[in-house]
Amino acid sequence: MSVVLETKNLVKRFGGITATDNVTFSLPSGARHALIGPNGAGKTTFVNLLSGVLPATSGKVILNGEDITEWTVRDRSRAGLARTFQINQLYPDLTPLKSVLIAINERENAATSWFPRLGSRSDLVDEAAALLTRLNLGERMHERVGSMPYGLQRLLEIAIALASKPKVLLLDEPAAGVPEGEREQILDVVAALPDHVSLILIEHDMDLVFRFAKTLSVLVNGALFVEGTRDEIANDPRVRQVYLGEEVIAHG
Amino acid sequence: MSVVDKDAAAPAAASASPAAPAAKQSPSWRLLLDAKWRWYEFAFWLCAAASFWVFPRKLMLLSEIFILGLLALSIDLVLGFAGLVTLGQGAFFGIGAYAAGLMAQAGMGAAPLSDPLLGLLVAGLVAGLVGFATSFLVLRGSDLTRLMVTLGVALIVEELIVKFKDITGGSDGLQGVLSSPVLGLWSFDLFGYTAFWYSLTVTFVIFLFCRRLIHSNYGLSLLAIKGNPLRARTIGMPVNARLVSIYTIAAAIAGVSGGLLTQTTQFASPDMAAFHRSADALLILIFGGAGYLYGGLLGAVAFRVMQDFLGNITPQYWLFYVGLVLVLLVLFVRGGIIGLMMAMRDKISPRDDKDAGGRQ
Amino acid sequence: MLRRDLLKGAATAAIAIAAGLPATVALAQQQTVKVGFIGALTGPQAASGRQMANAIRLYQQLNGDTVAGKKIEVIFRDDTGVADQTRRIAQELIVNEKVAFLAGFSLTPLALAVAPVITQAKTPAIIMTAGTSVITERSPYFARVSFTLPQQTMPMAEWAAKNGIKTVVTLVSDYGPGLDSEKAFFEKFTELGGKVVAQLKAPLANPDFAPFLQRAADAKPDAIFLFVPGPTAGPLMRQVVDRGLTKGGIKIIGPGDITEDEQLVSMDDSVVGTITSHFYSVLHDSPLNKKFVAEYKKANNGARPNFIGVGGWDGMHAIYEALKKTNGDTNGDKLMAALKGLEWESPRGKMSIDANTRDVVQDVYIRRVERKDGELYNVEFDVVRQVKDPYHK
Amino acid sequence: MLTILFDGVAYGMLLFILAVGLCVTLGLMNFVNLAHGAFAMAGGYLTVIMMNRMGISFWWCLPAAFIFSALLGAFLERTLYRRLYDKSHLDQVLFSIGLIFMSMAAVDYFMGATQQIVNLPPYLTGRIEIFGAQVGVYRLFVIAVCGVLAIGLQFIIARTRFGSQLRASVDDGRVARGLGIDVTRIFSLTFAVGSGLAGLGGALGASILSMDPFFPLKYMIYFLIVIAVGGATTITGPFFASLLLGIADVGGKYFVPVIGGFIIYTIMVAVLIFRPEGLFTRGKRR
Repeated sequence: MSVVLETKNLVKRFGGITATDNVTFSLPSGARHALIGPNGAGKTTFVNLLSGVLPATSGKVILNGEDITEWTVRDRSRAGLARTFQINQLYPDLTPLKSVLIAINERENAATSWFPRLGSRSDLVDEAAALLTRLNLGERMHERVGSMPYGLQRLLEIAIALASKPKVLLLDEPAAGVPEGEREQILDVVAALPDHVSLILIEHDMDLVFRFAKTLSVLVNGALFVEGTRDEIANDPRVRQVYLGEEVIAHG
Repeated sequence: MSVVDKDAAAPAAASASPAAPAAKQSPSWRLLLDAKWRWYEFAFWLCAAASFWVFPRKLMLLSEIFILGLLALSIDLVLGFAGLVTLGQGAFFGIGAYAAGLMAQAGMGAAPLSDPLLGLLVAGLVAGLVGFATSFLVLRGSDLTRLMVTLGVALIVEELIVKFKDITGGSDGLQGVLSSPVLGLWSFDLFGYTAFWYSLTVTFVIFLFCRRLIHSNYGLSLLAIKGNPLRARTIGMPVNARLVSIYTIAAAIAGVSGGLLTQTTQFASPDMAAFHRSADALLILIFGGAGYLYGGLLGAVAFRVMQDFLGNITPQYWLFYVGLVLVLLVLFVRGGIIGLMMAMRDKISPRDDKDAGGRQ
Repeated sequence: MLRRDLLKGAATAAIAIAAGLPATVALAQQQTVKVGFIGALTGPQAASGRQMANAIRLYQQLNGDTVAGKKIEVIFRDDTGVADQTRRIAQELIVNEKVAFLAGFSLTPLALAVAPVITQAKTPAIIMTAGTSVITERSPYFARVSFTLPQQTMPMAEWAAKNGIKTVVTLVSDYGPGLDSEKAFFEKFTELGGKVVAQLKAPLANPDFAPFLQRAADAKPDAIFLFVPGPTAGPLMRQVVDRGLTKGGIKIIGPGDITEDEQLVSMDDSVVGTITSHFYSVLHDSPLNKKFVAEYKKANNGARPNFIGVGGWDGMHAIYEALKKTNGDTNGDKLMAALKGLEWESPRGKMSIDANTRDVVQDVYIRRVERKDGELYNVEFDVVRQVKDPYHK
Repeated sequence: MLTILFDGVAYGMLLFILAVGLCVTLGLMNFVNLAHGAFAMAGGYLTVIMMNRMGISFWWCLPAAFIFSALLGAFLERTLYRRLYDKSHLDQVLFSIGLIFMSMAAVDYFMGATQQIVNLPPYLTGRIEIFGAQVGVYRLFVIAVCGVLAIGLQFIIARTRFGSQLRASVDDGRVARGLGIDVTRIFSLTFAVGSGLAGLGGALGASILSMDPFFPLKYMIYFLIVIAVGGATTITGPFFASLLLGIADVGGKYFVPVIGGFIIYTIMVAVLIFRPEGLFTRGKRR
């Protein structure tokens, strides 16, 4: 299996705090990888470094063999790196159809066309509609996003990320805060993601993690604590200790 | 805009545009509906044209309203659709005013140099260039930062106009700005006939352009930036480039409106770039309702008519009542005049989706 | 008896009808002549617009509103001091109201903005305030009753040169009238052997004059020549005094705008001794002025009129006189012909409108600020008779 | 030379005294109160009336201006402003501009459009010599007042219980309420203090700038420049920004008068290009 995404000695400091501590990590293509760790372990910071929302203090991020450390969020996205956010980042005043179409337009370089009316590229619109239908949002694609139930908004968050046809998808707590009844829907969507998309999932919910991920990394205090397969991690006493809130054991 | 979505949701929605290959009820068809002309839009422009016969004594005021509305429309493009606040649109207005004025002056009132349409083109180009050059200043910072940076640019432009006396006439303004007849046929007359039709036509044409712009994929991407710039970036949108482009377009439009004012009033003065010009235009836009394209025009109509009406009753204290109206409007209405109209419509025929107002 | 009474009654009725008829006919014949006043009634220049408007109302109140059998109606409009508004209002007044005159104009650019309109419409426009020389050259339908800055400034330069002032620093606001004033002073003063050691220009929007005043003080001149627009004059004088310039023996001179009568009331003794040259002081000693000042105060809560108010008064007077001369004819060219060379006694003294330049010719007084009867006044102590604007050809 | 520096400091402090109230309402409460100048005008006109018409001592005018404007602010906060805290900034702009218009027309109606000049008591006028520089007594007085105010306010915000409650209320009103803080009262009080400071600024500035009905708009740009350059989250930020702007403006006009008019705007634009949140910010704003 080839590696799609890797980091080398990645460091992020905020003032005196080291949020990401010398992380060297690689993601094979087609991976179903979960990133876990206690609160404040630096999971979201790590994803922000990968997606370029935050600049790294030092170290490298490599996508498909290319050093993308200095790239903007936008360029990374166009290179096939998509993400969702822990806190919804949607367009509250638009509809799901438009939200997804925006991403497809960017992917297809159709967003600078200013004269043809919105909807005249019916191929792109149909693609957006199909994607929404696949994610069970088809019925409500003309509603105002801001007035939709939270669970559906989380789904839309994933739909928008998928619209750019990513090679690597970073899901930051996709089910966070979703009420029990709507949770299954999101899990189904995540489970049904196509194989060629490599996935990194950040999650607190161990049920979800173990059901979905084949491999895991545990972050503690910004550093990689342990890596391994689902079973290895599940049986690792150190991980248990971390999750039971015991004194943190320093890495190495 | 979702304002329009609501209409599309109505069962009575009209048939699809024949130009569209999309089947009825398909998602594309629904999107194409956004750009459909509504009856109230026709009504608005018909009223605008009819005002020529209804208020023959107020033609100069009406021309001024169109020009001001155009300026407010240019702010609407950046504020209402891309979410950038600016308090410096007067800079481009002033630059356009002087560009058109200098052109006309150079031609001594004769074509080709003094041709008004050529003057507008130059006004738009020059203002657009300056807009492009200064657009990089508005990409960072908070609303307050943007307000102050754009205001700063406008103040500097005004100072420059005053300083370069040899070209601009300094604080006395630029006189002797005579344009040749529009299209070689209609010269600017004392009654304001030409000024009226000229301003209305130019405003309408530019409005059509803006409307098209907004109802395109490009326009949708602007709404994305306004709605959530972080999200727009993470799906691969070149947000800064998009903002630069719309800021430049808006600057050019402001320049054209400035050029219109110079041509219809036959002079230019530094206060065309002054703070109050930018502030008035922004005020008028918020007053009318930002993010609907019509807010600036409606706001201009309402504001100027109110000012003219009150000013004739109490020339010294009209400002008090204008202030009162603003305060009441903010207290009791969301989204300016258009917000008020939509609230009234919802009251008459309530819809399920109450919050679909397109404003921020 | 009854019959006689009846007859008498009928006769009375007939007389009444006979007397009444011509009256109604006359009423129908008596047209209205409209005068469009455009001034800044709100905004930063509001004070000047109010003075003019007050004086115009006063003039009509004291002199009636009928001239040559026609009723004079003044339409007051506020342009907020913004030139394109002035221009639009002018056009509306001409086209809609068919005004015979425009009048007012608080600032030079506002007056200049209407030049093309009045030329096109052949409507006379009376400038009641704006003071840059060039205005009257921009349209043959301008006539001025206020002043021009060079006209006010040159006598100051002469007086300074004659009274032992050798070196002067000029400090003016950086706009048309300021530069006019600076130029006129420089030319006259150097011609007479004086030396202008520095020419300072402050931006129009400038809350603090400290750096300019300090520069002026550093040059250690015999006098500082100041000119700033009305609303800025008060704060500037305050800062001049605070800086102790007057105590250091430096004289403060300038055109009368800096010790303008209305604001002078609220200044304190520190401005006493300031020498200015100007065409009007409320203290001007003439019966007409005493009456004007008294009536103005009566009508405006005791507020003093100032030179702007006098401009409004005289503008109204010129309009009345011109109409008398044309016998009510409102043809623009005839009215202009009537205005040219018009001479009259104003509260400021004898004045006229130059037949060639249509600009004002008047006495310019040299005054010193003094306290009299508990209030500060500009006391006239010297005069240059019938000064014309030096820059008109 | 020293005199110029002193004048610059004094001008800066004048800017600061005018802007500090806005710093409280905009910076601390995140309310875009452009009508700030109207409260300053209220204080200024009160001083004019008390001193020139009633002959009351200047020393009484200052506290009176503060209290009067604070009461006015408290009243308006209760009746109007409170309803706008959760509205958008643009609505707040529209609303406060409306208030400015009304205040201008009202002052015009009652006081007339003429400039009103405040005549200081003689012992505050004139100049004294310090370190060889001629300094104006009144300017020295303004500097002293500003220094005291800046230190005092910074102390209140950073060190007192009220200050911490205020910061908590602004950062997250819901949580603050949960902690038992009376957010409504805190906001009312803060707004009143902000308005009072504006009034004090008007009273102190009146004798240098003089008062007219156009005051709130005429100086609005200057308040905003100070806040924008200094960053609105602290008191010290605008304080140093005022110093910087004052010294640069006065120095620039003294040494290179030709570009005098540009200096203050250019500084602002330059600062905001490099520090979009202002020179002195307390971390990232939400």
